[in-house]
Formats: sequence, structure tokens, C-alpha cells
Amino acid sequence: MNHGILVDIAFLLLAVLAVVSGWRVFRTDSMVRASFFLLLSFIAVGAIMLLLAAEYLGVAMFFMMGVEMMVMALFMVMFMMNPAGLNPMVMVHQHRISMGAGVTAFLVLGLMALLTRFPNRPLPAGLEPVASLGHEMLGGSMLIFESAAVVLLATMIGVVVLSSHRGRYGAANEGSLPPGLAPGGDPAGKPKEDQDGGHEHHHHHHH
Amino acid sequence: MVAMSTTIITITRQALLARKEVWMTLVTLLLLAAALIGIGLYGALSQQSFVMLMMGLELMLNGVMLAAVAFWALSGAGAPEGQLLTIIVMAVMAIEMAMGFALVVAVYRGKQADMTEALSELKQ
Amino acid sequence: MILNEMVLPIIVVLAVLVGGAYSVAVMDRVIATRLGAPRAGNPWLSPLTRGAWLLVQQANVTEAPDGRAWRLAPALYLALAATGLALVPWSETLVATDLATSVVLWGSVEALATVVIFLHGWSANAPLALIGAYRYVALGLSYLLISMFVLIGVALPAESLQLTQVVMSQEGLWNVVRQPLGLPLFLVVGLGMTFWGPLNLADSTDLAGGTASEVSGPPRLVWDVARAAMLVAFSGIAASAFLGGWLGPWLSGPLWMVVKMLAVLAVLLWLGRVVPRVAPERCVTGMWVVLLPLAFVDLIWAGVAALWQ
Amino acid sequence: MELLTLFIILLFALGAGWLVQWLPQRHSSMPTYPQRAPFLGGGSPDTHAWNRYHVRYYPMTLLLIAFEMEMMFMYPWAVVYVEEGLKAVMEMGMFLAILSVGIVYAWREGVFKWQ
Repeated sequence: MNHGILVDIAFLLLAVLAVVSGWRVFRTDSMVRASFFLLLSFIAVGAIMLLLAAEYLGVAMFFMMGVEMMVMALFMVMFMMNPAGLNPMVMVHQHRISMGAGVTAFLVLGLMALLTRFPNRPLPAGLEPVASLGHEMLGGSMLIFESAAVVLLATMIGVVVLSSHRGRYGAANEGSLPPGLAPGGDPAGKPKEDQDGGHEHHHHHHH
Repeated sequence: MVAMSTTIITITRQALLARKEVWMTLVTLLLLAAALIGIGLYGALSQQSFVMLMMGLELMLNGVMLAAVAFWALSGAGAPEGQLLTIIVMAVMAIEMAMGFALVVAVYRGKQADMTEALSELKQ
Repeated sequence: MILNEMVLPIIVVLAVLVGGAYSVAVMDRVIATRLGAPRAGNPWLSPLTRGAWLLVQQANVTEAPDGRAWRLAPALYLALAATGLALVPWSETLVATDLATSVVLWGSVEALATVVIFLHGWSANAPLALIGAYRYVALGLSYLLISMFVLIGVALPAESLQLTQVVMSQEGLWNVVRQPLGLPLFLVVGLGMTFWGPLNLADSTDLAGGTASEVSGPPRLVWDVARAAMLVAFSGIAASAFLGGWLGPWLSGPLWMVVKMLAVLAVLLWLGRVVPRVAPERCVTGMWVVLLPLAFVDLIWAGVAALWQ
Repeated sequence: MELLTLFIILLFALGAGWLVQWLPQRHSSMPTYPQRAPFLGGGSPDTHAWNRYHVRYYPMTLLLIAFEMEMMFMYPWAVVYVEEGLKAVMEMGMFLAILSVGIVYAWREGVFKWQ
């Protein structure tokens, strides 16, 4: 059996899958479908990483991106007009400029990839990717690793502060209005009176 | 067109004889990464909605991660920093997403809007 | 060489996938009868009759569903179960996919299962199915962390993320003794990710079947089979991570695996019949506030035990 | 090699799952439109289900995304844990301690309560 050619075939198929599903993200009507197309693109890239012997990173792509895209889909449902795709829609502005920018970026980066001579230093035999990563993390890059913890903690606190609707000072959505059913119309489904009480606290305004 | 297909056939034949990968090389991997970054850039610039804009960013980071792993595997002789870089990009992605969505929630509460254009008054 | 390394494991995995799903159905019925449920036909035959009935039943359609995704979701769930089973080592050599990171791959099976279950409920375009899907996302994401902590605890003494190495590290003492908190926590995860018994909140009866409420006919058959197969795959992982996998006296390795998997399945199905269902909103709080700290404790315990040796 | 095996198994499972759904239904007719109305315990829904929907537990999901990153660091750590010994204990202990502060804070703010 010829190993190399199988890897090649797999790589070409996965590359096509990654690009096509990445493109479909911006060309589908349903927002939930868009986030799952993005997930598909990530999975294809993760599989390519597996082919490149990055066993840990490839597999990690699957689970990190699985969770992230799931959450992305939830937020799509919460914030988008059209989570379903029952009616077609175009939600783009500056279409031409963006298209040009995308193509330019591809051409510039692609030319750089084609014209630069990179050193050809493949993985040494007997390298254990996961163990080497672990040693690096605990040894040389210890500071990066620990500061990642601090940054993540800051993110967690920021997320809670910004998004928690309950909080210690009463419901955070006090005073906010749901959008009207018609443009400029009355807010839809607005509770008639405050169920929670807690009038003494004011909603935070953004400046 | 003909010349291109003959080149492709020649390369593939050489691959069959040499028994190693010819298509999965650093250059093709970087081209793929460039394509993903290009599509992501298009998405990030063209989408009106904040959430879709984030998807464009994520797609760009997807390409960056692929390029990092490709360098690690084919040009970096397996230096662990290459892998660490990928993990850092993933962390950046997670943080960007978490903070981004939290901001969307907060702004939505105040303004009932999730379009980037509707947010332009924030600049003032 | 190809025969031993590829064909044999593939046949084993596919046979266990089908046979395991069938035995889950049989065992569930036997356990239900033992616990006093009215006896519904021959336990050996009734799963087959139900399967045949579903196969010829008309498949339901809702108004404007996401048709492709709706049909794809059960097949994908089955494929995830097959992936999980492919990671299970039957002996030192008989294992389909012996990745260096198979523990992480199982974690991603759990993460992707959340996506697939959500897709199943979402694509029907029906309110109750959708509520089941949203519910599962909250719970599935919460189980994920517990499962990962527990599995990292298993990886510590093995010094590897490879499932075969994890089994071999249990030569002297099984992990179920060495890390007593691990298996109970992992069983909770198993019930959760197959939404079985007390943690059946995605397809529960209070939602008239949840994500599967609009599904009938062959798609329903595939969905049910896939759920049972996922339970089998989970029991395979649990048996290799905590019960010493193929290790054991007298019997040969694969036979030990079968025995241990059946034991895990029996416990899971019994729990599913005995424990009452929990309320979903309490479930999330419980996962984060009670079980996640317990998983922390399990990890510390595993770490101390691994250094002590 | 292992990846090829996994791919074949995946293909078999996916194909079987799809064929079992497709083959018996090839020639059967679709249910009529009145039958297709979603089940709602006897009531008829006013809108389609794919509406905007307020997912009540979303702060938890955002927190999870940040907290889950720590898994990325923990897996490689687990592999070298015994080798590195006490150093690994200290560094991961610090890492986890920092992150648990976030979890405790979120718990105090009521993120894990649904509704």
C-alpha cells in the first residue's frame, strides 16, 4: 500500500472541504447553518493537522471548535433576525471592497508562500508532540502559560460582569426594551409591570 | 490549461514513484491557509451583523492556526513553540468570542441593536 | 498485516456497534421486567419487532424542516458512537484507532455529540424538539468539563493520553480503586451524553419526546440505535479507563472487555430505571457547583496517587 | 494507518445510518400538510419554531468557553506530570487556582442558575 498518495488524496479532499464550507458560511441563509459550516471548516483543518502528525492539536481543534461553534449557534439564534433560513437574505455592506480585500489578501499571502524559500526541516523521528509541548509549557514557556491563566480569569470576570442578567444588584435587563414588532412600533412582549420589584437600582447605561 | 494538467500529472507520477506526499507540502498548506484568511477577511469586512463579523475573524484565525502547524511540522523541525503558538491563537479565539458575545449582550441590552452600522454612534 | 491491523478491527467495531445496541435493548427490557414493569413480549424478540416496525413505518415530516440536517443528525450520532468504539482497545494489539491522543478524541466525540443532538432537535422546526435541543446544549456543555477532568485524572498515572497506555498503567491496581471518585462521576457523564434515564432531559416525556418528538419511521430507528450504540461506546471507554480494560486472569483480553462492558451497561441501565429524573435547571447548577468541584477533588486525588507510587 | 481505519469505520457508520433512512422511504409519499403541523400538546403554534429565542443560560456558555481553554493546557501537562513531579504540581496548582477564582466569582453572581 502506498502511504503517501493516500495522505495526498485526503489532504486535497479536506482542503476543498475547508475552503468550500468556509465560503458557505457567508453564503447561507440560515445563521445556525452558517455556524455549523464554520465548524465543518474547522474540522477539516483539524483533520489536516492530524495528517501533519500534530496529533494533539488536530484533535483539540475538534473539541474546542465543537463547543465554540455550538455557543456561536446559540448566539445566532438569540441575536439574528433570521436564524432559520426560511426566507433568503443578504446582510452585506461594502460588498465589492470586501471581496477585493479578500482576494488581495489571498494573492499577497499566496505569492509570499510561493516565492519565499522556507527551510525544509521536517519533524525529527521519534518526536513526541504532546510530551514536548508539556515540557515546553512547564519549562521555557512557563510565564506564557501562567499569564494565560490570568488573561482567562480576566475574561471570565469580564464575561460575567457584562452578560450576567442577574447580578447582585437585581436584574440587569431592568429598563431595557425589547425591539418593536414593526419598525418604530411598540416594544414586543414587554412586561406590563415590574415583576421583580427592585426599583431602587438603575440600569447601567453605556456611554 | 494543457500545460497545467500535464504538470499535475507529472508531479503525481513522481509522487507515486517516490512514495511520498507531493501535494501536502508547505507551499500548498500555506496557500490553503491564505485562502481561508482571504475568505475570512471578506466575511469580516462585508458582514453587517456583529456575530457574523466574528465568524469572519474566526475563519481568519483558522487559517493562521493551519499555517502555524504547517510551519511546525515541515519547517520548524518540531520545535514546541510552534504548537504553543497554535494554542495561544486558540486562546485568543476563545477570549475574542467570549468577550465579543458578552459585549453584544451588554450593548443589546442598552440599544436593542446588533448591527455594526447601528453602533456607529458609539464612536461619538 | 492489513488483515490484522485493519480488517479485523473494523469488523470487530461494526459487530459491536450492532450487537451492542441490540444487547442494550434486551438488557433494558430484562431489567425493566425485573423491577416490576409489565412484561411486554419476549425481551429477545421485541427489540427486533420494534425495529422492523419502525423500518416500514412512514417517516414523519414537519412544515419546512431543514431536511438534510434532519436526516444527517441520526447518522452523524451513529458515526460518533462508531468513532468512540474505534478507540476502545480489545487487547494490546486489537484496537482500531490507537491514536496517541485517543482520550482527547473521546472528549471531542462528547463535544461534537452536543452539536449533533442540537442539530437533531433544531432541524425539525418544531417547538418541543427545539426546547429539548436547547436543554441538551446547557447540560452537554456542563458534562464536558467533568468528563475531561476525570479522564485527565486517568491519564496522570499512565503518563500518556493513549487509551492502551491507560489500560496498561492499571496492571497492578485498577483505576476504580486508585481513583474512587472517577468512575461514579464518569457514569453521570455517560448517562448525560446519551440522555438516558435520570438525565434524559433532551428526549424526555415532558417534552413529548424532545428532540425526537417529530421523528418516526426509519430516522427514529437510526436515532434509537445510535443512542444505544453511544451507550455501548461509552461503556467501552469507561471499562478501559477505570476497570482495567482487557487485563484480567483466566479469560482472554477481548472476552474480559465484553464482560466489563456488559457490567458497566447493566449498572447504567439499572440506574436509568431506578433513579428519578432531575429537573434540568437544577441539573446545570448541580453540575457546576457540586460535580465540578468533585471532579477537581478527583484530579487532586489522582495526582497525589500518581506521585506517591 | 489508524486514521484510515477510523475513516473507514466512520464511512460505514455514516453510510449505514443514511441508507437505513433513505432506502425504505424512496417510494413512499410524504405526509399531507395538515399532518405536518408540529406537535404542541393539542395547541397549534402561531409561528415557526426557528424564532429568536432567549437562551437563558448564555452567561454559563460564555464562561465555559473561557474556562475550557484550560483543558488545552491540561492535556499536555498530564502527559509530563509524573516526569516533572513537584514542579508540575506547583505550576498547574497555580493555574487552576487562578481559574477557580473565576468559577467561584461566577457562582456568586448566579451564573449557574437557570432562568
